[in-house]
Amino acid sequence: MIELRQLRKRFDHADHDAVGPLDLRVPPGELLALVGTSGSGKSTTLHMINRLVEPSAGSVLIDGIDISGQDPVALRRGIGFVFQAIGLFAHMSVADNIAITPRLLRWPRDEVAARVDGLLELVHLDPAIYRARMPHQLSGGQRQRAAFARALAARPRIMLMDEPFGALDPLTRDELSAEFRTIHEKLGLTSIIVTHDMTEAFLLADRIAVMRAGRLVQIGTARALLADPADEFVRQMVRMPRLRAARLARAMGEPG
Amino acid sequence: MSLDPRLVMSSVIFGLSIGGIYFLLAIGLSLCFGLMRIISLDQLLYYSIGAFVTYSVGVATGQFWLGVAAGAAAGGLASLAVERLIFRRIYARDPTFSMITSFGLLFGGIGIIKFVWGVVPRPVEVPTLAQFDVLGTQIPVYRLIIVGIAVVVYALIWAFLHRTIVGKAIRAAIENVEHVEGLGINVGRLFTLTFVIAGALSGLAGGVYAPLILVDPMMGLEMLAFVFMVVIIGGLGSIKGTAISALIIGQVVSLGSLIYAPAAQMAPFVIMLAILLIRPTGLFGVALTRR
Amino acid sequence: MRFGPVVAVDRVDYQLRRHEVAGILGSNGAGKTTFFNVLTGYYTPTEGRIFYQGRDITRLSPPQRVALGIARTFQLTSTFDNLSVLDNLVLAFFRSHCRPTTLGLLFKRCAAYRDHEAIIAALHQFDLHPIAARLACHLSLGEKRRMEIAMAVLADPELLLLDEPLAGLAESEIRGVLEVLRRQVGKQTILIVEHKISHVRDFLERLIVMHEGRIIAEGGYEECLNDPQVRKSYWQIDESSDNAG
Amino acid sequence: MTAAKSLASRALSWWWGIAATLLATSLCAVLLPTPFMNEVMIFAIYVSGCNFLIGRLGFISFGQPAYLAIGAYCTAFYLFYVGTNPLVGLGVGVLGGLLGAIIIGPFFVRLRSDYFAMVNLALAVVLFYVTQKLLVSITGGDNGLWFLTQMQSTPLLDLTAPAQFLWFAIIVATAVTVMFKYLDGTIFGACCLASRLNEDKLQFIGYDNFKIRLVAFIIANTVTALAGAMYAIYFGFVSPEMGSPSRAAEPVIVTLLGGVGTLAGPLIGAFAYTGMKDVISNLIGNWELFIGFLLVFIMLVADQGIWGTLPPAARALLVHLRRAAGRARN
Repeated sequence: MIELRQLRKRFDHADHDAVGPLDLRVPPGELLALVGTSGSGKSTTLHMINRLVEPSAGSVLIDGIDISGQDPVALRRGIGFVFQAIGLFAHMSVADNIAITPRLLRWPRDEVAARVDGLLELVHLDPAIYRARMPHQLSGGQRQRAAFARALAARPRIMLMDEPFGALDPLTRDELSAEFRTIHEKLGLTSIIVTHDMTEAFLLADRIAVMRAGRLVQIGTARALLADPADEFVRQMVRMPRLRAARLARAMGEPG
Repeated sequence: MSLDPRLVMSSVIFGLSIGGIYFLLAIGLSLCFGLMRIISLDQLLYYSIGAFVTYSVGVATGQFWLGVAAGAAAGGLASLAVERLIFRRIYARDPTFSMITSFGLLFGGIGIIKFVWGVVPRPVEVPTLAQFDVLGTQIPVYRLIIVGIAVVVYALIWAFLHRTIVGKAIRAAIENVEHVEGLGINVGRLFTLTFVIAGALSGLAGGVYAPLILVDPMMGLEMLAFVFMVVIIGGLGSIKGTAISALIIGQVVSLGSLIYAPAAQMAPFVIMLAILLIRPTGLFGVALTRR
Repeated sequence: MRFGPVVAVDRVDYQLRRHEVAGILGSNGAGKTTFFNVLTGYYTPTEGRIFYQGRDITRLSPPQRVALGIARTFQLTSTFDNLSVLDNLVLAFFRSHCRPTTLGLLFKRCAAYRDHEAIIAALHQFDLHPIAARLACHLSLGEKRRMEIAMAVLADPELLLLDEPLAGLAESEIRGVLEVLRRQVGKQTILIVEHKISHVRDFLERLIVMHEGRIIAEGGYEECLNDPQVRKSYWQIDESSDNAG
Repeated sequence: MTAAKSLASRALSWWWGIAATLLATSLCAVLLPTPFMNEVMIFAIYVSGCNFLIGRLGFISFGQPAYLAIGAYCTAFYLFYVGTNPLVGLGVGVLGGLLGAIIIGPFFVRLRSDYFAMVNLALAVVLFYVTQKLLVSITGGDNGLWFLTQMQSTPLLDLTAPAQFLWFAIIVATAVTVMFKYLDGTIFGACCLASRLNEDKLQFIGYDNFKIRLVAFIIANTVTALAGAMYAIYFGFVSPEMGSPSRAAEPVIVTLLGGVGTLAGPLIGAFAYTGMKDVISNLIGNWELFIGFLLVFIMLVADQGIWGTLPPAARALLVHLRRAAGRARN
């Protein structure tokens, strides 16, 4: 479970808070989408959960324990993080990329190898083919799959993802997000995904938290947001999925 | 002017050895920049410390190589202290920021050295005066030992970065430190390790070079421009580039002083300008993105 | 204009008509941004030539191309963060209208241009007047995009290149930017790279679809999107198995 | 308030600032020892070039002693070998600095800022060797060139008399400050700031980044050479020590001490630094120790400089006073 309490962040030389005060609870097993326009503080919020950014005030609790007292390195090991720019290390093979944390933690070699293969299978990359590939030999979608595998390497219970599908074309994007949903359920993860695409959030997440100017505007299921948007901003945000859904419904209604 | 081939031969060896020293010093500077984005001028302080410790231990025990080992260790220790106390606080800032800080450290360090050892230059005895004969030229064995040490260090550094997982992690962090951090890898430890390695190599360079020069507090400053030129010509962050350019500058300095002694100081600078004109980031320097 | 083959952009031959608005569509790595970068002089093409108004501009530097009337915006917004919105515009305006030498810049004061009517007009046209005095680093992404477009337009270009002007914007911000873009239609030749191509379909006269560095289709909007090759490579829809309609 | 009026009042407000500083400086000139004030004023000119490079262009140079030496030696060559008029010597020094910057600039300004810093330091070291070892027949090597007694006195302000030299230095320093203030307001000034922040964009709105940096570099280092020429005239003596790389950090330290990019920074920094140096060197001889750790301290604790770390209240007061002055005039 992830819990944010009165979390705030103000960057140096800024005249207002980038985030907060923010209160948020993500129960175990939930996949939460953090949606907002650029600059709404959603990435910063995500980075505060694994202490890549230190909050100015307030606290983050994971399974009821305040993370500010924890060793950031140990904390991050328990949290998978997928970056916006995919960020596989270019000079390392896919296997090395995935294995880097387990090997630095001195897991036995055969265990690491088995882990790599298992993860590659999980993300639908054939280990025999992809283990030795270098990142530049992969397509965008395959790279993102490898990045998922890498984030999962140290057996995290929590996954944080910052616009993971942002750089992909629409088709790959849909395919991957559906697969991530499956992985999320299979491994019983608690996940937060940051996106600016409301449609993606609707398709993927259990609940959606809408952020604006560092604050939480509304949080709820897709249905709740559609039925009862808290304000004009949320109404605007859900307009696109609504239009798309309507268009799709019309298309489905017609004989194929 | 006709050049005596024997003079040329010994000059080439001289160039190789001085290139070796440049390499030992520049490699630390280059690695620190690649990984932490700091310009660590204080490496030249560890170089001086290495030389002075070599002198002191050598005088106390009569064991030169023990002195060199102690010098390298002292360089490593000093850099460890500096990293923990000072650099840790400024990694997030602009590279030029670290340059100013490290310049301050270099200067403060020189002050400390003056305080401890005084300003009188100290001689260190060459451990072996043996010479050996190559095509009629007498080559001091000690010069060859220096070249050997540089080659071994290059091989070790290469193997460390390409064959061990910690080295691979360092290279990964050179690529993108935030991603490595996000994976739950202790980046701070990688930084410390790299910095200490750099400091120890600088100390080693000072110790090894000490018998060939007079050890005095300003020796680091005298070396500074050459190390800079090596790093710049090779390209910051590139090990291969640093090695190659150390080789070039070594030869330029030694062969240059054979032809016209005063110009030997100028020649590397002119070469650096020429190379920068063609490649503003040096021979192997990558266009590093800011972060 | 003609473009020759480059590494990422392979054998592109294309001519744009005057005052036409064209969109470029393509999946990631299709070479759209590279294409832009070659056009504006960020990269020089490995082979081939670029002609602009009958003149070979292949070897010209970016500033020289700007002087000829080619302006661009960036995918990731690119502003002078420590200058005010107004001064950002002044810089863009001054270069193209006063054509000074570098030394000439020493003798012109910013303040003399801050209330120039063209700049005031641009502030209003792009809805930037309420934030004219604000430093660019304090703008939201949507405001920055509008300012960037304003800067490009103030350079009074013949050819305006917009690199993903809508990327990263929320629906509400998109409308503001679109509004601004619409006002430019017909005034100059505009080339837009955009993922969300449907947003700009209203004012597109032509669509160019790129795939792996080549143009695989061009023509009207519908015509292009229904092109079998486009459907296959971009939407990855294979006609033979596509029966959903 | 009309635009013209607001412009005038803005212009007035910084004119007032300069006038006030001038007054304060003059007061100091009367109260404090002349040699000290002379050094402070020349130092302030020296630092203002560096301040412009760092504050406007974002380029830190550890090679300022090189440009200082160019100016100093050009003046010295004139006064030692050719003529006797210090004013002409000053002109020769500035011209030499200008030429030097024009020759060196194109190589350097293409570089990334970190390379720039290093290359400049290398230049300083090389030039030090040149003056000390290579051109001994002309520069006199470590002995330097003495020409104090060869200089003829000049009308109005006699530059050979330290007390009158001080007034000359104050005038020059004021002129330099006014020039930099003027540059800030020009399109060129905005371009410099812009190129520091976003060089690509500057290219794509049509400015030639290289030329802008080159001009800025030339301006900054001609000013540095001017300071060198003034040192030469004031001391009547030059030696390689003046361009010693061991003093490479001084202008950077003082810029930071005074507050980067602020107009009054160089003067305040020069005051503070020269004062501290005088006091410290009387207490302990080991000035490297002091300089070094001062620098580290500034970097870790007060990188905004004296001006930047002044309590915000004091600055707010200043702004308030200026506004009141502005209102009073309208």
